[in-house]
Amino acid sequence: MMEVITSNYAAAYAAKLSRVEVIAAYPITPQTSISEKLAELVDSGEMDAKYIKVESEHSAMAALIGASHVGARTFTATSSQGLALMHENLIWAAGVNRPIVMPVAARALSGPWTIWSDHSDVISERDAGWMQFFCENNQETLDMIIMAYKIAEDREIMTPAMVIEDGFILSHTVEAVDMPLQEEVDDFLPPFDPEFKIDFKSEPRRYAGVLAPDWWQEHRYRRMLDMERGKEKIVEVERDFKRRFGRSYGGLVEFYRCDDADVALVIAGAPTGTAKDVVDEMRDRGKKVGLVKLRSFRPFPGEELVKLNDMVSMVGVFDKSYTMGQGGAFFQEIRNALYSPDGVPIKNYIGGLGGRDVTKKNIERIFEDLLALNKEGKVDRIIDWVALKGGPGRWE
Amino acid sequence: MLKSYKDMPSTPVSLQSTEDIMTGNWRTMRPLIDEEKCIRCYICWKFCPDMSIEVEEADDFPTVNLDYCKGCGICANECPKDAIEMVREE
Amino acid sequence: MIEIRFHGRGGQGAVVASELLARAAIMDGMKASAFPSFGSERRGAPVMAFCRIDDRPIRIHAGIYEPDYVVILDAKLIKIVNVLDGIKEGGKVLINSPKSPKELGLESDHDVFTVDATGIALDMGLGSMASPIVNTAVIGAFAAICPEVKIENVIESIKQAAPAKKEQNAEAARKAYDSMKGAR
Amino acid sequence: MMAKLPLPKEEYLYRGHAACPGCGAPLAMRYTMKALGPRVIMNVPAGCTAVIGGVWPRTAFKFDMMDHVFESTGAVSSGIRAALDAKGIEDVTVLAWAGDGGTVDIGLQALSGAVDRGTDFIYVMMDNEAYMNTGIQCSGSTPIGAWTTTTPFGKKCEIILQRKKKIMEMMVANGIVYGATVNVAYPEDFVKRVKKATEFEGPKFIHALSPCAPGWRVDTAKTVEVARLATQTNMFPLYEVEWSEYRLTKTIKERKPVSEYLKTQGRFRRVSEDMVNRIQAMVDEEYEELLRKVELSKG
Repeated sequence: MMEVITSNYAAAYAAKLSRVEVIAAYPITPQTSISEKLAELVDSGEMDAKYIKVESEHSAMAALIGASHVGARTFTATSSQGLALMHENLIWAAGVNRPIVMPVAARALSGPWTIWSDHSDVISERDAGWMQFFCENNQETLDMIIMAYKIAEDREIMTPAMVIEDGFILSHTVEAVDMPLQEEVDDFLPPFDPEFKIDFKSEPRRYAGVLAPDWWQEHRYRRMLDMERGKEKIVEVERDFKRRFGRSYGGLVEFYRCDDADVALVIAGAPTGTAKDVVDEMRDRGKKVGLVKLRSFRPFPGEELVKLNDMVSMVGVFDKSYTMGQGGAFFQEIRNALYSPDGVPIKNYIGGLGGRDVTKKNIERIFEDLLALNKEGKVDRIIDWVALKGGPGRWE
Repeated sequence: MLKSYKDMPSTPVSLQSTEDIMTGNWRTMRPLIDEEKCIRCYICWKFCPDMSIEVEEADDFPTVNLDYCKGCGICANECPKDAIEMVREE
Repeated sequence: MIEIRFHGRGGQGAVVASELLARAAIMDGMKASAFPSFGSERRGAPVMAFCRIDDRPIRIHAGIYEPDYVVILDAKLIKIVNVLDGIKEGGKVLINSPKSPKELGLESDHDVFTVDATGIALDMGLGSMASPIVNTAVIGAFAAICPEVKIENVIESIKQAAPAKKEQNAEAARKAYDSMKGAR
Repeated sequence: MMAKLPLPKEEYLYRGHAACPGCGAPLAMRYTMKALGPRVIMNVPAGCTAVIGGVWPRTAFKFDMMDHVFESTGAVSSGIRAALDAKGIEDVTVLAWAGDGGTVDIGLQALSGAVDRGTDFIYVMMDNEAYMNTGIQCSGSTPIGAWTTTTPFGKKCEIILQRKKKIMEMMVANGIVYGATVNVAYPEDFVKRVKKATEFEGPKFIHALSPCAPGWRVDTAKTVEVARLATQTNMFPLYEVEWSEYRLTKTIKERKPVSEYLKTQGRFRRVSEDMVNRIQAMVDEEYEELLRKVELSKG
């Protein structure tokens, strides 16, 4: 059934379709309407879940960790400061294998105040041990949450997942979203059945107790393996999803018109669709440009991205965040992945910070910059800030 | 037997009790119960933080489980009949 | 692709208008998206909302800077914000006002239309004199000046998704549409 | 005469746990679990109990429990209860078990939230009156005059005028359905109070005084005796609160002066005679206040 809804509502409906059992929610812009919609669905009886009103995001995550140990499928949503406040419990949830799924309406981290979108909140949590999936549109938000449960709850993975929707740009935009039927989702996503849970049937256990240096490193190795297995699982689950629902998104990364491209731009989240339009228009004008949509940042698809060395002769990476003292996070990691004696030159473009619109013109300029540099065979600067007031004139 | 990371459970959960940890070797003093003085009130049992004062059956005299007794001396201090003496370990 | 920009005040329903319009287009088999000007909206403050309609999937997630249509829910905004900013050549403007475009003094190279949405809304018991709910009447009138949008779909969209008083809102859209006879 | 154990026999802690000799915490845990039995899910933040429970792959607990971060105790309990409700499991006690620092300081927000939410659980605050696990740092529950590694007295030996937070009052104001102060020196009462807590649905708060030999600077053999003195001097009176009705659960016939309590412990060594008098006056005043509440509750 086709619904005309925001990405936030898509996320709430995805939780309902996934038969989430425990929700803990705390309001924060631009995530709030997810929590409100879920409260509405629980209130009306459309959704059979326990809704915990918590006094902070830190407690929201804590409550879900507790509930998950008892074998409940759990859900919350947050943004920005809320995600930062959760930080400690995010790491805990991943460390003790709680497969919580959480949409993040990505928003800049404040100081001074901002409520607008970029990826700095989620990038700050790249080391939290969560899977991180970026969504391009509202349909993908809905589909990805349902898929994320299947991936996260796999007994071989048992790793929590963030499903990232750009704040406002997706969270508050209405689009047509094809709503799968409950029976179809039930058939796709079985109930949460972890190997270890408190059910008073197995012998009593201590969960998440002290782990000393003699086994800590092995514990971390196991968690690494959990995350690594996610790479194959994502592709496998998506294949199954496509078979049942007719939609798929390209696995860990989607290569869009890269086959005979001279240059390619790597991008994630809501600007992806805008960039696809730009690629099509430039292709119509004979410009050989391609796009790489980074869907999964964690696990990081290095093996996929390294193919770019053989596909194109120059790569740009667009980051909607900046890591102080270093550069864009996507850029740093992709440059590492592509590194080899014959690796192609790679350049970082920073933009869309704190709600700055990422326009078609911005992206077209990036491609033109890349095409011009490609002729010279090397990049001029490692990092350019796009549409920076007072920056290089070509962005005006 | 835990030898490799492969032997760890899929999620960090405990696998066994602490009972193979012999906390008795922390001890410098050990309690000696004088059954002549003991009135079997079991106050020593009640106040032992280490569950090392044991009472097998009703009416039995309490005994000390030296595998675990840490030698704190609460039992001796709380005994209303001074029936427990703390003596230095050999 | 056609791009529409709504100007209103916080609480007037510009965002809902953009969403209902997107819904109406989708009902017709078109693709559409709608979004507000992002931020913390305060009652009475000038706000914008946007809508895109196309027969191909809409992938762009960027702002609208060169709209084909500008829809103004409150004529007083003309003096406060540059409502014609970036409007395409040959673009159309719809203003909620009982006055004619000429009376409003809106000098423009564009086609300017007016509709008395406030009057219609009040007739239908939508909102109060102080804050009439004009959004549904306005999109009814919009259907009269935009060939891509059919009034039947606008009415159906309102009946499905208007937050309250669905029938009265649908009727307001119909009346506003009918009042625009000269425009078609 | 048939000799009989003064408490239920069943133990829910394994021997070999890692508490210091003479520690009050395992006593508090023994008494609590003797009252509750095995159908319990306990959640424990950072603190002594997390260490007492042993190191992986071992556990010192014979019942299901989970560890979690320091400040999340109340929230984790709410999550456990919600999951039990979602699964339709009704006869399980959710037991939150935290230290004083984890309760009155860093965990106060989540605890307040859990009480506000009406979470059906028993929260036991195991109060040893400082951050003992990290090596005796001052907490909001450290009594006035007590030495810790983070309460510098200065050259003039000035006592930091920090009064112990009245956590029970805060919890009553917050909306607990039942509260009680208990003391490991009074095990029968301890078990009775925890049992009584299970009769109420909603948030229950047990404030348990639990001595710490290294932190209080007392001999390991004397911990129970010193804890008993806390109640005998009215430093730590035993009472319960049902909704907002107060009742004394232990009446001290001959109240001892606080100096008798203070002088038993090295942590109060630097308290001057003048300060002892002030502490006595403070204790008297607070006890009077408690009696007034008890009287009002009778009305």
